[in-house]
Amino acid sequence: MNVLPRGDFRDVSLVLCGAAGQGVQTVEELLVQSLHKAGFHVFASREYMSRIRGGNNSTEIRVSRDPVNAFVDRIDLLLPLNQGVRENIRERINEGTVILGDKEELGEELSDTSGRFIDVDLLQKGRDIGGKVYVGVVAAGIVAGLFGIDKSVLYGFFEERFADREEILRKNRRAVDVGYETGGRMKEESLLEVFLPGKGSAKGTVVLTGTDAISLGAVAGGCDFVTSYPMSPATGVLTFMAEHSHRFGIAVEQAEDEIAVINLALGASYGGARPLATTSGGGLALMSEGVSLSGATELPVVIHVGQRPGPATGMATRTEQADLDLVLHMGHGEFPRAIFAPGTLEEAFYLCHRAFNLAAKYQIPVFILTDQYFLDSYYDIHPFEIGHLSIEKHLVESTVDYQRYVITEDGISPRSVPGYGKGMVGTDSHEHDADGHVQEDFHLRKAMVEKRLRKMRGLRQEAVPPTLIGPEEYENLVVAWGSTRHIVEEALERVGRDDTAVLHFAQVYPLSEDTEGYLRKARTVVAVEGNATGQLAGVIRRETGFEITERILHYTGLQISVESVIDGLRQRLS
Amino acid sequence: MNVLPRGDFRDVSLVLCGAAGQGVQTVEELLVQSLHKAGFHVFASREYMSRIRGGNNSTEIRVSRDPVNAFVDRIDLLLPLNQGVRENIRERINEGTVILGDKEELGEELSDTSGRFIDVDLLQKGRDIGGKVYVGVVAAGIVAGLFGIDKSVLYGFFEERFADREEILRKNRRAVDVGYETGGRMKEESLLEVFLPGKGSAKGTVVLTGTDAISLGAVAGGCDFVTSYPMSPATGVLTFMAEHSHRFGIAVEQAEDEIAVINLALGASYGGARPLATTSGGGLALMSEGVSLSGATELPVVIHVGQRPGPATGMATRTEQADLDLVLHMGHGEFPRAIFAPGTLEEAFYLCHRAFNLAAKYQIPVFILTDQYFLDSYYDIHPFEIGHLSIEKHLVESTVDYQRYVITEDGISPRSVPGYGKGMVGTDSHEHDADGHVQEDFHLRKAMVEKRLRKMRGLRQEAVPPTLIGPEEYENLVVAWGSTRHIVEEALERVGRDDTAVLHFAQVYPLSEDTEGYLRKARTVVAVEGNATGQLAGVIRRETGFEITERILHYTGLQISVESVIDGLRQRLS
Amino acid sequence: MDWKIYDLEDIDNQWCPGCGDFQIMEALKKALAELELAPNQVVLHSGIGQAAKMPHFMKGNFFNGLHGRSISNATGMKAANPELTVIAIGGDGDMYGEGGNHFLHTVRRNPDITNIVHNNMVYGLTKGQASPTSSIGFRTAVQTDGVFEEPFNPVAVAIAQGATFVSRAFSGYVDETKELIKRAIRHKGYALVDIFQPCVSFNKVNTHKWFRENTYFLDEAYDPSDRDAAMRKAFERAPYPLGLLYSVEGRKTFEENLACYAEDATPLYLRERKTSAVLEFIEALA
Amino acid sequence: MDWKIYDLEDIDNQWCPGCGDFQIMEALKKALAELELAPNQVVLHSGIGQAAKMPHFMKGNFFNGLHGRSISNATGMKAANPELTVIAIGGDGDMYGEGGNHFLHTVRRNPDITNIVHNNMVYGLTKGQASPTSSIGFRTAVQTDGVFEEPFNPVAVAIAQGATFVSRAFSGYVDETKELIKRAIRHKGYALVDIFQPCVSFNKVNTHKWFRENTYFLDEAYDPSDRDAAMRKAFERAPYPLGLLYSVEGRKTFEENLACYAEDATPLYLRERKTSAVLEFIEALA
Ligand SMILES: Cc1ncc(C[n+]2csc(CCOP(=O)(O)OP(=O)(O)O)c2C)c(N)n1
Ligand SMILES: Cc1ncc(C[n+]2csc(CCOP(=O)(O)OP(=O)(O)O)c2C)c(N)n1
Ligand code: SF4
Ligand code: SF4
Ligand SMILES: [Mg+2]
Ligand SMILES: [Mg+2]
Repeated sequence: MNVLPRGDFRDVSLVLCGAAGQGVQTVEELLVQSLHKAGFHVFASREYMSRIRGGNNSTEIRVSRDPVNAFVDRIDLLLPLNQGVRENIRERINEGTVILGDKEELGEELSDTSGRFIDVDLLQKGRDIGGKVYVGVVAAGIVAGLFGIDKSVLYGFFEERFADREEILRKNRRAVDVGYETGGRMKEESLLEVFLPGKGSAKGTVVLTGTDAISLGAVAGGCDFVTSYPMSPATGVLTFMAEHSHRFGIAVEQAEDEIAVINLALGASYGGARPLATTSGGGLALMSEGVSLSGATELPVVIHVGQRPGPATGMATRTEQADLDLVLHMGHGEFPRAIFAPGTLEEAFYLCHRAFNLAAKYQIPVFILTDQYFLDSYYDIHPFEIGHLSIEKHLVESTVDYQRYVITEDGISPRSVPGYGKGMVGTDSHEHDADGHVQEDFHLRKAMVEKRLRKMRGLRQEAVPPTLIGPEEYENLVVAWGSTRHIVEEALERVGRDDTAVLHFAQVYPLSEDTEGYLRKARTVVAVEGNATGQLAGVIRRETGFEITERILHYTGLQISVESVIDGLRQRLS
Repeated sequence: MNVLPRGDFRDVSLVLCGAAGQGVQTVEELLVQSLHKAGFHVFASREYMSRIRGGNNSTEIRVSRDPVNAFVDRIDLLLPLNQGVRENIRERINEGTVILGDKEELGEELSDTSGRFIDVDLLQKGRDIGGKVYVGVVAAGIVAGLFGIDKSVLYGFFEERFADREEILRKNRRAVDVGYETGGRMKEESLLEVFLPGKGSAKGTVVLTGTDAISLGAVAGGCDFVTSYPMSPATGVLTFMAEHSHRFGIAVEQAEDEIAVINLALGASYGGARPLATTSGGGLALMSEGVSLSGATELPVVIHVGQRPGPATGMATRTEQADLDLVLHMGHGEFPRAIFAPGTLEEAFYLCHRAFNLAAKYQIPVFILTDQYFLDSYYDIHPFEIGHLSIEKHLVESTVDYQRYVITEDGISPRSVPGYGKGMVGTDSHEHDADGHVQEDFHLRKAMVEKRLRKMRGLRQEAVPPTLIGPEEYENLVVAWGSTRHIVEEALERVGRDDTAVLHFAQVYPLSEDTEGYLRKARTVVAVEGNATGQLAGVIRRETGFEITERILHYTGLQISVESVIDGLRQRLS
Repeated sequence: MDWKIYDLEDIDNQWCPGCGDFQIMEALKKALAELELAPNQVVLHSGIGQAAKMPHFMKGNFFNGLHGRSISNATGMKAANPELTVIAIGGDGDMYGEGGNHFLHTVRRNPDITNIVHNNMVYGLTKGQASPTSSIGFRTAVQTDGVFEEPFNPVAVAIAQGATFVSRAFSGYVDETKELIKRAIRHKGYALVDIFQPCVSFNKVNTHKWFRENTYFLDEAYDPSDRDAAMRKAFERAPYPLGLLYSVEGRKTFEENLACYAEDATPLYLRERKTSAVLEFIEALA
Repeated sequence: MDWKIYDLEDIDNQWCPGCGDFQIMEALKKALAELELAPNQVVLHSGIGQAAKMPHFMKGNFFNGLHGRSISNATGMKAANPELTVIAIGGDGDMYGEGGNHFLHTVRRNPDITNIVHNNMVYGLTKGQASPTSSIGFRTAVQTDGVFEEPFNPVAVAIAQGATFVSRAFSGYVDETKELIKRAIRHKGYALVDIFQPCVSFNKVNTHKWFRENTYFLDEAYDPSDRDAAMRKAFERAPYPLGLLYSVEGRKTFEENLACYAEDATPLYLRERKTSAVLEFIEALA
């Protein structure tokens, strides 16, 4: 008898895989929604190939009575809907893995693995109902049955979609029923059982992706102008904003290229909008000159960067954390900026909101660094608290003698926009005087450079401190940033050491002033990064002098798993 | 009586200034060529406004019996040819400055300075000869007379230019004569005398600009393909290559934008050419994605970056050293690169040659960082020794089963080009297999990342070590890079401390392995940089952990002077 | 309105004496004044080049951005605040070289902006290299064997891309240029005014005299709504036709197509987003 | 030559079943084979997109570069080695969107390359956003209110920019497409082959059927050397003309204009630069 969860695990990790365009995504949505509606906490993460049809993609769904939000290698239940299961999945199959598959589809495909194969005639069942399209629903029905979800929840999913297509609706209901029966029989036949008793605590939570959280944060931050050129994995934010553009009154435009994206955004910013640009590595690189323009003109802009593996085209639909150095140094010349790298959905929302206010206050480019893993993963959280959030415009009405670039103590010149008041607003990409007019005055140059750079003081003071997770009195410190937060947290929990804490950076530049203190307190510091050169460690060394020699670096194109972090930590912590 | 050189100086610093388009440049060339032909060592450096006509520009010409090659604030002899002398020149006038000017042109303009004004009726003299255009030549004649240069040298200058325009030639000769007489009279009347006895050692030397040295180095390095989009101060290299394209068989093309520049270059590189791109900050920023393409495809390319102040348009014709961080981190994703920053004309030539071989060997982008000061300045040097230089192609003939990206120990895969051999050459911007075909294989991904980054080992071993100038046993070390080398050297000489040495970096990435040793040996380290944030100091700290807290940073748009370095050092060295 | 209202005090104009840029600025100032637009209702966008320095020499709100990017800035500005009059100014290198892609696609997007291009057939500010509109055979320090590229044809490309106002002027004719600019500003949608402009310092071929001798005005009978005829005119070379080559009215502008203006014409900076709306939205997800 | 020589073994073709890309690849392979070109004499350049994956599915030298930049890579390649046959392949987004400026200026430059554009009026690889050639009203997840931009007209723009070979095909007609590609490759200079290609996954409007019903072949009587006529054809929409719209011979290519080929036709990689020449040059300065 196979009973899940296995061992001392408290969750079941279910992996669906199949070819693109074969309905796997529907199965995924059906399962996640139903499991969540049934009260379970869910986490789902997708990995997919850069193609529209065929190939083989997978989704991991973790189901638990407790909150769950990190990617694991462990597969408890594998549902291969098509043949051609790829190596990255095969490698994760071990003796504990139950494979629910159809030999008719798979042939001998997974029989050479150590997993426990349960042959189910999914194809035949699908055909009996009405065709291959129902195979996935039958499979989902089996899972739902095993987890003991009320059938009506699954029915509801289809009722919403096919309200007026009776025949299709009926067949899907039938597929659910067949799946349930099959699942039931497995239990009866002592083949497989899922044992997650009692209610989960997921009631009142909402399931959101990283893309949703970033987009909602932008909306909450007053974003009213979105430009982008499609690029995985950052397109989702564009799509979200387009979908809700009427609801929130947002100007959304797909531009001809990323240079237009940033220049449209800066033009809009000059006009008083709160623009967002969303892009990935190559598109970001193309905005380099435009970011420098934001620096020179002191025009606020928020840039969301969904990282993926480079260099160049790299792996278009995969994940990596290798654009921190680029974001930190892009644009010629010297000017202030801020960079966030949220690790949780909440951070994504609140920091994205904050980014718009910060950009407006300091009149700088602010970056939000995410990655494919973060954007495409989803889990349930309590709805954001937003009563206390405000949208700070930091705009002044101009008088007749208004000057855009007045030199001030904190480096911030009161900003107006054309049409707002009696004055005029001059903005210039050259070195300029207070009116924004080009001047070749070397004292003025020096003063303006210093004025702009003085903003770093305020930015540093306002920097979001890193989050310490674990004991205040630690011997070892695990440094992470961005999307690895939950993964590192879970790894550490499992390693179970009370002498070790996690220090997670959701703001990676400028670094909060207490950074060095945290690091120096530890005997051993280990950095976990999704890149090959240790970019955050590099920034930390440049800024604080502290060298992190122990590093767990991951750059396969897939997100690092809880298990890999555990292995890495076991090797590095004495 | 005013006698030059003054005090214990061994050279005369002469500054010409006048409006753009008013013949100042002719005077400059006439003087530099004549003084050099007469056996003097000369150094000249220009600063000019971003406009075609009017305004006020200046050239400093230093004349000495010993080699001279650095910018000083000191003005011994000022020749203001037009009114409107700018503040940056006025500030440099002191009691020792002799001003040779015409009150008719200048009015009371410079009378409020502490300089010693000698009124000469240049305008009247010019008009007498044939017009305002001769004013400058008369002035040059005065200087030539004061320096005791043979008149025939000046005549020769005009004979070359106006061989077939008798009348103009005659008038210019006359202007020289008038200048000579005037100069002679000044001496007789004990108004002004220049005393630089004996012959200079400049015989056999050639006068070259930084632009010349870079361009010649490229030619020596086998450069056969040049693309660029005009941008000050990097256009000169393009112009040089265009001028000599037939002589050396070079393809030269001005592209529609900088993105085309880098992609034309990479296409040519793929085809087997040795391409050079030349640009400045904004154009460089636009090449960011293309540089990443060089990284992914492993296509060699050399990029010359003439730095100017940013951000954005900044000061188009001015100088700065603020694009090191950009060059080091531009392009998304992670890949190796090398960065040179020559400090002397010889370094410019040899390192540019080396850049082409290094790019070909490691199949990477190699950058040459110069700046407006370096490119536009000129002085005399002994012709480069080039017998020992070779052009290393690092190409192999392909066999039928040729694979472009074979994984090797040193990270370098033998490179062929299309048409060279029986095989085919595949090149790809995605993560790819040995054939260059796109593959979503996570083990391959890891292996390819590591292969590419392994090249850093070789690059580090081959890195040009920094040059130590001064005592081997130093207490204090002055760190500099790029164009400030001669300036820092001269400053230190004048400060006259035998406990202090200069460590100059002509390669700024990767840093040579002995860097840290040099730094740790010193009690005090001072960095001199032409930027506001201490970019080399940042790189050094990131790479070695060594923090340089003492910094002399200059970011006015003008090059730092010997005097500013002296002041800075006096304050910082106990 | 007196056009001197557009004068800026104490400026050090950086153009060369005799440059056609002065006349274009005069035409622009007069056009704005005659349209009774106050300087603070006007936004001048420009890139980098001699032409692009214009906003530093006359009054108005201005955003002097990067080389080649000003029409994108201008489009963004107009979308943020459609109440203002937005003009993008630059040279032939700026708009057709570095900025070529934005030119192509801004035409398609059709924001209600006026695009003034000082077409001097050379790169002025960078000292005389060929521009996209330089004639074949034009020799420079870079094009040492003479230009061999086919000259860029901005008016033909604009028409091909569906522009609704395509015109050409010569700086030497200030009054006619002014009138064309006025029409362009009044036109709803993207309006191109390509203006021949002699560069006295670097273009010794296409001089004041040359332009006078190699241009002519479209006559009264010419129908600018006939696209085929416009295209034929657009292909004419030396003598080049001057005037309004092509124009149709009625196409919706970029701004009008944006969701944010579907129900509300308020400029974006004057709006308030209610956080409660966001909350409602999130709660609806649950 | 058997066109199967262009087959690549063991490939996992990533295109969707039924996609027009397959037919274009077939046409290209056949064209190359019929021209008796060996795969190692052919260089395939491409950008990023579904179309641009072509070099991974067929034989030949290839440089699969960045989105939008392949014609610049191809131009550089051709200049480095004019002996090879150089083809640049990409989608409508690649060539006309991101790469619009290179399209504009490569036409002017006239390198001897063939530019094949899979025009499916949509962004395939990024899952169905509008492309520059999408029709007005086309709805997508981003263009939620439908496209409002005037569609990009590649053939008209190419003619306006002085292209010497401008043609249009439909992937559904493999033979005709093949013939057009052959002519394009044989043409000396830049040759555009814009190919209508149904994207079965994301473009439910411009389908196989739609293209068949909304295109026609130019007839025998059509004279492709008449530019005015070509321009009128270029403006035609639904039904769109297929075939060679415009072509003239005799213009010098980019490579032919380069100084390095003035006296020597050797590809650059086979040349040796003598350091002595550099030395002489420097010594002459003294
Ligand atoms: C990205 C970038 N590349 C190059 C330049 C240098 N640049 C400044 S103006 C200019 C061309 C000017 O020509 P045009 O636009 O025709 O204007 P004009 O000076 O002739 O009026 C160039 C190439 C720049 N500022 N930015
Ligand atoms: C600089 C950059 N921006 C965006 C992308 C993402 N991207 C890849 S393909 C593509 C568009 C594909 O459309 P098209 O060129 O028409 O080719 P198709 O897939 O339709 O054949 C985009 C936007 C990218 N790779 N690089
Ligand atoms: S360089 Fe030419 S375009 Fe520029 S101001 Fe002078 S004359 Fe006018
Ligand atoms: S997405 Fe469209 S263009 Fe791409 S392969 Fe599929 S059908 Fe073809
Ligand atoms: Mg121009
Ligand atoms: Mg497409």
